[in-house]
Amino acid sequence: MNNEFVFVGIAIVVGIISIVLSLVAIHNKKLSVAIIAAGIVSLFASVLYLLMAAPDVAMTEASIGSGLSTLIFFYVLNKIKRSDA
Amino acid sequence: MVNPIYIVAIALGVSFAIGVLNKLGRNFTGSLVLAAVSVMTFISYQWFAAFQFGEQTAKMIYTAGFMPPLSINLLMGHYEAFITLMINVIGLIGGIYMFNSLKKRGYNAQVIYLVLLMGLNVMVMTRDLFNLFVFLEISSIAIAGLILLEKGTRSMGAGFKYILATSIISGFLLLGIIFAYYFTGSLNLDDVVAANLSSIKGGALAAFMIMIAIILEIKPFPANGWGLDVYEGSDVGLSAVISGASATASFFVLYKVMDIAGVEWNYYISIIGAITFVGSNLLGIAQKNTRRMLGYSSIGQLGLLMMILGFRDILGEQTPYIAFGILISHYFAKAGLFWLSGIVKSKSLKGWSNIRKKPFFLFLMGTFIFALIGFPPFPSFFAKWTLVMELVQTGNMTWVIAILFGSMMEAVYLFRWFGYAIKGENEHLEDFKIKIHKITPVWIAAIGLYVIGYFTAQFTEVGAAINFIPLAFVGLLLAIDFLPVMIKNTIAITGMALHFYFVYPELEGDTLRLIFEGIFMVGGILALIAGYAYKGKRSGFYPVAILMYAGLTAIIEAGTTLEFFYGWELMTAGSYFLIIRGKRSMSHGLSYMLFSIGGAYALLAAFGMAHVGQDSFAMDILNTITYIPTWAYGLLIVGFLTKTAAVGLHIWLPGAHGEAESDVSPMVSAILLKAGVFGIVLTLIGMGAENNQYSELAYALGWLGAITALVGNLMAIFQEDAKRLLAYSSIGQLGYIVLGLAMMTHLGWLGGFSYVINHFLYKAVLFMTIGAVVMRVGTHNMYEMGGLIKRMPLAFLAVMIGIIALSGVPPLSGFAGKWLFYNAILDKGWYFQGAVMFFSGGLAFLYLWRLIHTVFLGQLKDNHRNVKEISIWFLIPIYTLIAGLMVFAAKPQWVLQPMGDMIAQFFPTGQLVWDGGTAISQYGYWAGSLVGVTIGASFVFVLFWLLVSTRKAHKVKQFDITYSGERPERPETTHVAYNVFEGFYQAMWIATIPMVETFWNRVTEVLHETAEFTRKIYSGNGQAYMLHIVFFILVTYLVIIGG
Amino acid sequence: MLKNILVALVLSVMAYMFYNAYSSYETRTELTGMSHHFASKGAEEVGAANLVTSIIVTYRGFDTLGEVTILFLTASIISFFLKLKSGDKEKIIRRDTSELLVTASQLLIPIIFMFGIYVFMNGHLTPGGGFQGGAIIATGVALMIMANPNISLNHNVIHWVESISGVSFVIIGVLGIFLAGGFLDNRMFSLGEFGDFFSAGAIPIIYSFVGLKVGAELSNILNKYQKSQKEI
Amino acid sequence: MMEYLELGHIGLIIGFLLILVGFWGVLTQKNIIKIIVGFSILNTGINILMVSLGYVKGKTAPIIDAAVAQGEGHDVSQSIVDPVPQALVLTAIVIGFGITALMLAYAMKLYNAKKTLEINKFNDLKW
Repeated sequence: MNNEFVFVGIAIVVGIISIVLSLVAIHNKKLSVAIIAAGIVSLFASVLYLLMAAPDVAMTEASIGSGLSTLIFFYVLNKIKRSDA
Repeated sequence: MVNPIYIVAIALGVSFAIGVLNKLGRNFTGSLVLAAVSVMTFISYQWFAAFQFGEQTAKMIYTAGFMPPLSINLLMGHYEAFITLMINVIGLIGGIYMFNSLKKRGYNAQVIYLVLLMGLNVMVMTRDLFNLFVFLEISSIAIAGLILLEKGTRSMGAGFKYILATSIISGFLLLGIIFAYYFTGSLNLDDVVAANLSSIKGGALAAFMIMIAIILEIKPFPANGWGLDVYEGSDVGLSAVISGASATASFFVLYKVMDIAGVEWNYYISIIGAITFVGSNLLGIAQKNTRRMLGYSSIGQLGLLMMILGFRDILGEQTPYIAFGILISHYFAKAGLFWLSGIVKSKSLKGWSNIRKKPFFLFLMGTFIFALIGFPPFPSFFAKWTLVMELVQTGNMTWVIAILFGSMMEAVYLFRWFGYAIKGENEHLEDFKIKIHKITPVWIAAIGLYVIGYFTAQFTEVGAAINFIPLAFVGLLLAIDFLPVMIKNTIAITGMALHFYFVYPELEGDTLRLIFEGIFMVGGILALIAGYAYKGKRSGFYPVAILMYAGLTAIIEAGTTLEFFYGWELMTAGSYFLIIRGKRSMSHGLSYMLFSIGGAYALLAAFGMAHVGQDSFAMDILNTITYIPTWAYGLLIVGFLTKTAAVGLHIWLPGAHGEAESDVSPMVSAILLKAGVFGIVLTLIGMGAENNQYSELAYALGWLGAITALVGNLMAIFQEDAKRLLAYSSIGQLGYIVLGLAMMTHLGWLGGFSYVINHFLYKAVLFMTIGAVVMRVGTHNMYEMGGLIKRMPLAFLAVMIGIIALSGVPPLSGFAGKWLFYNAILDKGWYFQGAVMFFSGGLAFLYLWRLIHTVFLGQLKDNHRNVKEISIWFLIPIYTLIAGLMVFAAKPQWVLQPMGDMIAQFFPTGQLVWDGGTAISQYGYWAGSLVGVTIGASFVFVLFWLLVSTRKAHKVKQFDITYSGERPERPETTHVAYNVFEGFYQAMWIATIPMVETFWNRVTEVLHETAEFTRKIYSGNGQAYMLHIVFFILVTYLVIIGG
Repeated sequence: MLKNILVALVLSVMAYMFYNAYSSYETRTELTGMSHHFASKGAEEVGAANLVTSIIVTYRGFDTLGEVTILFLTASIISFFLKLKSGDKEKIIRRDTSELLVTASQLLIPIIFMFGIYVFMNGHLTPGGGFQGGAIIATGVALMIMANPNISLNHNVIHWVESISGVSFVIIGVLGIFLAGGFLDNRMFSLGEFGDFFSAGAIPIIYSFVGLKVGAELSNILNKYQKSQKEI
Repeated sequence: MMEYLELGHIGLIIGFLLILVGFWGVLTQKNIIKIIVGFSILNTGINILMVSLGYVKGKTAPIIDAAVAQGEGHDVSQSIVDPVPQALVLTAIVIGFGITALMLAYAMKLYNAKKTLEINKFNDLKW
């Protein structure tokens, strides 16, 4: 029971942070910041999954959702920046 | 039976294996992909055949060996087999078509194509919601990839917008699915249906999200900009697959899923479908890009299908039949058109004039367009018929109006496009290469339409009664189109004669039908004889002429309203093609087509109303209409009046008849217009003939006839073009007929009928003669002719007799009609109408004399000094018809007596009494031969006196004119006939304001402007398209679920 | 700005819709429907300790096939989309790769690969499986590329792995029809002792193929992106 | 009030809010990369939502180990959360990744073509 309350507390904090970060991701002018923010949102989501007893999902989200996605985002960003130069 | 799971296994096995096998070359991988699709096609065909011809029952395939809902199951039922067959067939044919464009982009593109088809197959078969989502994504992604087959920013932009839109849609779908799972504890479609989501709190929302996502996949108006861009921007082969396979699959998914949402959704789906159908087709009008226009049309057709799906409770057992007819027509026709557009290459509508020298292309294009509009013998014709019948039956007139309006709009832009293709102004003809692998699929689609059309007809009892032999004859003529005129003409005439020979016994005793059949068949043969005058191949003439006659005879022989409507549409199609053969007749052809289609839809609706409460389609249900009968009869009359060119609906006629070829004008004027008359006769009989209960309708019709007579004759006076003069004169003459019939008395009908025969005889004579003269002198303008009596005396004589008959002076038969008419008017007491008639009869003289005076008398023009007498092939039918006129004049009782007996069936009172050759009415008597002799004698006397008195007159030579020392710049203006009615014009100019034309032009403009304005919402911005989607979803949400 | 207000309006309607959805939600206290069956019978029927795995690989294996296909599709599309135009030369990226990164990668990559393989081979027992393992392998590949941007990954290897694992996946699926209850049924082999490495029938084999295929596909995608960097 | 302070409800709220934020980004941002970021947030929101709907109060992960099994005869269904949504989310994540990768490839090529990422510049096809 106690455990549950701790979980709820963490979930609320994580939730608030990720919503704030998602707003940052949408509104920050710098694309790199936006991409990183979105990556962190995804990472926090995987924390939520862990709290909600979904370790498989958490692993997938962490590796694919926040890992590989962000990597590709940066490839593209890099490419665009470079062709600007 | 091969387990359908192998469709997936084979497609994926091959796709995955190609990753390694691609070393063997792109031709190999391409062939491998096609082979895989062939196997998939075979599997679905095998199931389809088992369902269709065997006793197979639906088979459930369980994956993983567990029962649903634990595992995913696929269903292979009758519909699934059919839809997957459709997908795979188009995948196979389209794969052949796209072989090179796929090859160019490498084995990856080939694999994506295969996976796309696999995804669509599974979408159709799966019974699991989440599985549906996964395979929907597969097909969306595959399409997003294949869009890139076409290089360039345009297609890339289209692809990106497509991904954005589908991502939003699939997001909603996923939300809906997970909530459905939350509420029902299952992902299996059947479980979710059984759980009745809409009864659970919050479940309705889940159902809403699933439904709206699936509906959005069908690209409803207006949230469909992304879909249109894809149709426009992608490779045409892909557009064909999207329209034929992907849209079909989405439609089936909607059918499958809609059970979860409860019955009230039927209504919403119909509304969304109706908005889509009408909206897309309206916007199609303003479209100048071929592919985008086809996209609008595709989306519109899917809207219609959605409507049908929504009506499924109303339509009951007929639903599959109707949906099948529309779906299969759209499937073949649209794919065919897309494929064609890939061969022709031109993106703008006008550029299609490229194909005008290629008859087979025109044939293919025509086939597809007529199939889309719903002409016979295509499946869509039977489907639309059944749809309207059922909807009217159940009191859904509003929906019928929406459907017919949308179809009308579709006809507008498709036929305009077809017009550009046949006779575009665009002179720079870019030639294009025809590759065998690209044209074969188009042919398969066209032939498929004909074959399936035939079987669709056989499927219903009423459709099976249709006689397809005349149509087969048309096909034969099409196949031998390469032969010279001589042979084809003989075959055509023989065919018609044989037909008449076989039909005659059936019609014996039915004088009414015999009269019209006689006009159609005998007149048709006579008009065809003139065809021998043409040299060369006269490509495309015979199939369409016979098509028209096939339609005409089908109308007469029709035992059911369906057969009648079938004949009516064939006749419309045939006459349209005949009319547009003329040199400058394209725009008139278009307006003819549109008025005809409008009229046909009025008939369709009326036939639907007649069917209400009467469990039959026999023609005699028209006699006992009980459902809003005034409207039904009114619609029938309006429908038929489009063909008789009553004032207001006449604007197509002068141009169409005037510009048609020399032997076509008599066909479309003397013969074709009678089809409308026949229809009106049937309607009036239906209204109760002597016991007419709709006197207000008949009264209105009478006035309409009188005004038409006036306007037609008035306008004829202003014409300088000999053929247009005759055309306007026809309008006037048809006005007489309508007025006579509308009187609803024995004498009125007798007058009307004698006009029917007379008009046929003399208008055929006049049109043929003038047409033949025009062929010789090369102009339509009367003031450019003159003195032709010396070169072509026989033609002169024919015209002379023709106008005597037309103007109704004794001794010829025209007088009989007039005499009967005035008797009838006195009898009926319609004095005002009578006065109008009398006045317009006088007007007729004002223009008729010009045919003689301007054309044949006066000075021969220099360039006509060597013209020959008109062709013998024209003279034969002309003088045969004149012989008919003479017989009618001498022995009117031969015709009028049996006619009177026939009319007496409907109007027993007030008959004419015959005393030998003398007709006696209460106002006097008329003895045809006596009048003839008297008048003939006085004529001879006058002629003799003239000859004697002008003995000393000297002949005026060509240049024996005083110019007062000046040479006029335009010598023809000195001709006495030039602008002869200047004074008359100044008095009557008000009548020449084309009010009717202005009205219709304004209608067109308003539609066009609406379309032009509305389509601006498709701003091309992907974000705006997403906003449209979200907007669509939320508005629908507020409407359906509300607060 | 006007557009933003419009969007805000639209989204408030959407928020209202979501509120309605939310208000119909009640905390779940027990498993119902099919999930109840999975929980109580799943271990016995399929023999995998990780129920998510048994659902993904067996019960809803058909979805997983589709999922693998989606990755395959994206990889295919990207590889013909981002293909260098013929005539374009690849440019050599001149960047000093840090000594540290190179050494670390040499050390790490084998470990990462091993870990990835471990994850998907134990998917039926512990959290993780084909997708996670595949992703981990792809991360290793990414590291490899990063350490040496000019490395040319051996396409053939990736393609062979991808192709063979894909085809095997399908073949095993078909075998399920003949040897067991249906397409992708894992019970074509004995379920073995519950909790053992060699248990749960074909699940470890299928998941391994999935892992290899996913790893190859993801690496393929990454590789294409990396190559596109070199486009002039 | 207290009954709403529970992981399922919180997850649901976070999910819905992220979806709304994602939509906001997708519908208002002009930069294509930002739009794609919006989509990935949207997807994350949907995934969180799905997992929340599968959550059963106070239960453990759906992996049958010693702690869950608690010996023979124990009904496992009493002690674990719903595994089905988790399986679905797994699929959804992978699909989402595929779509993101595809969108980004498009973004890159679109940028190459017009040297801009403004979405309203790509309206060659319209009306």
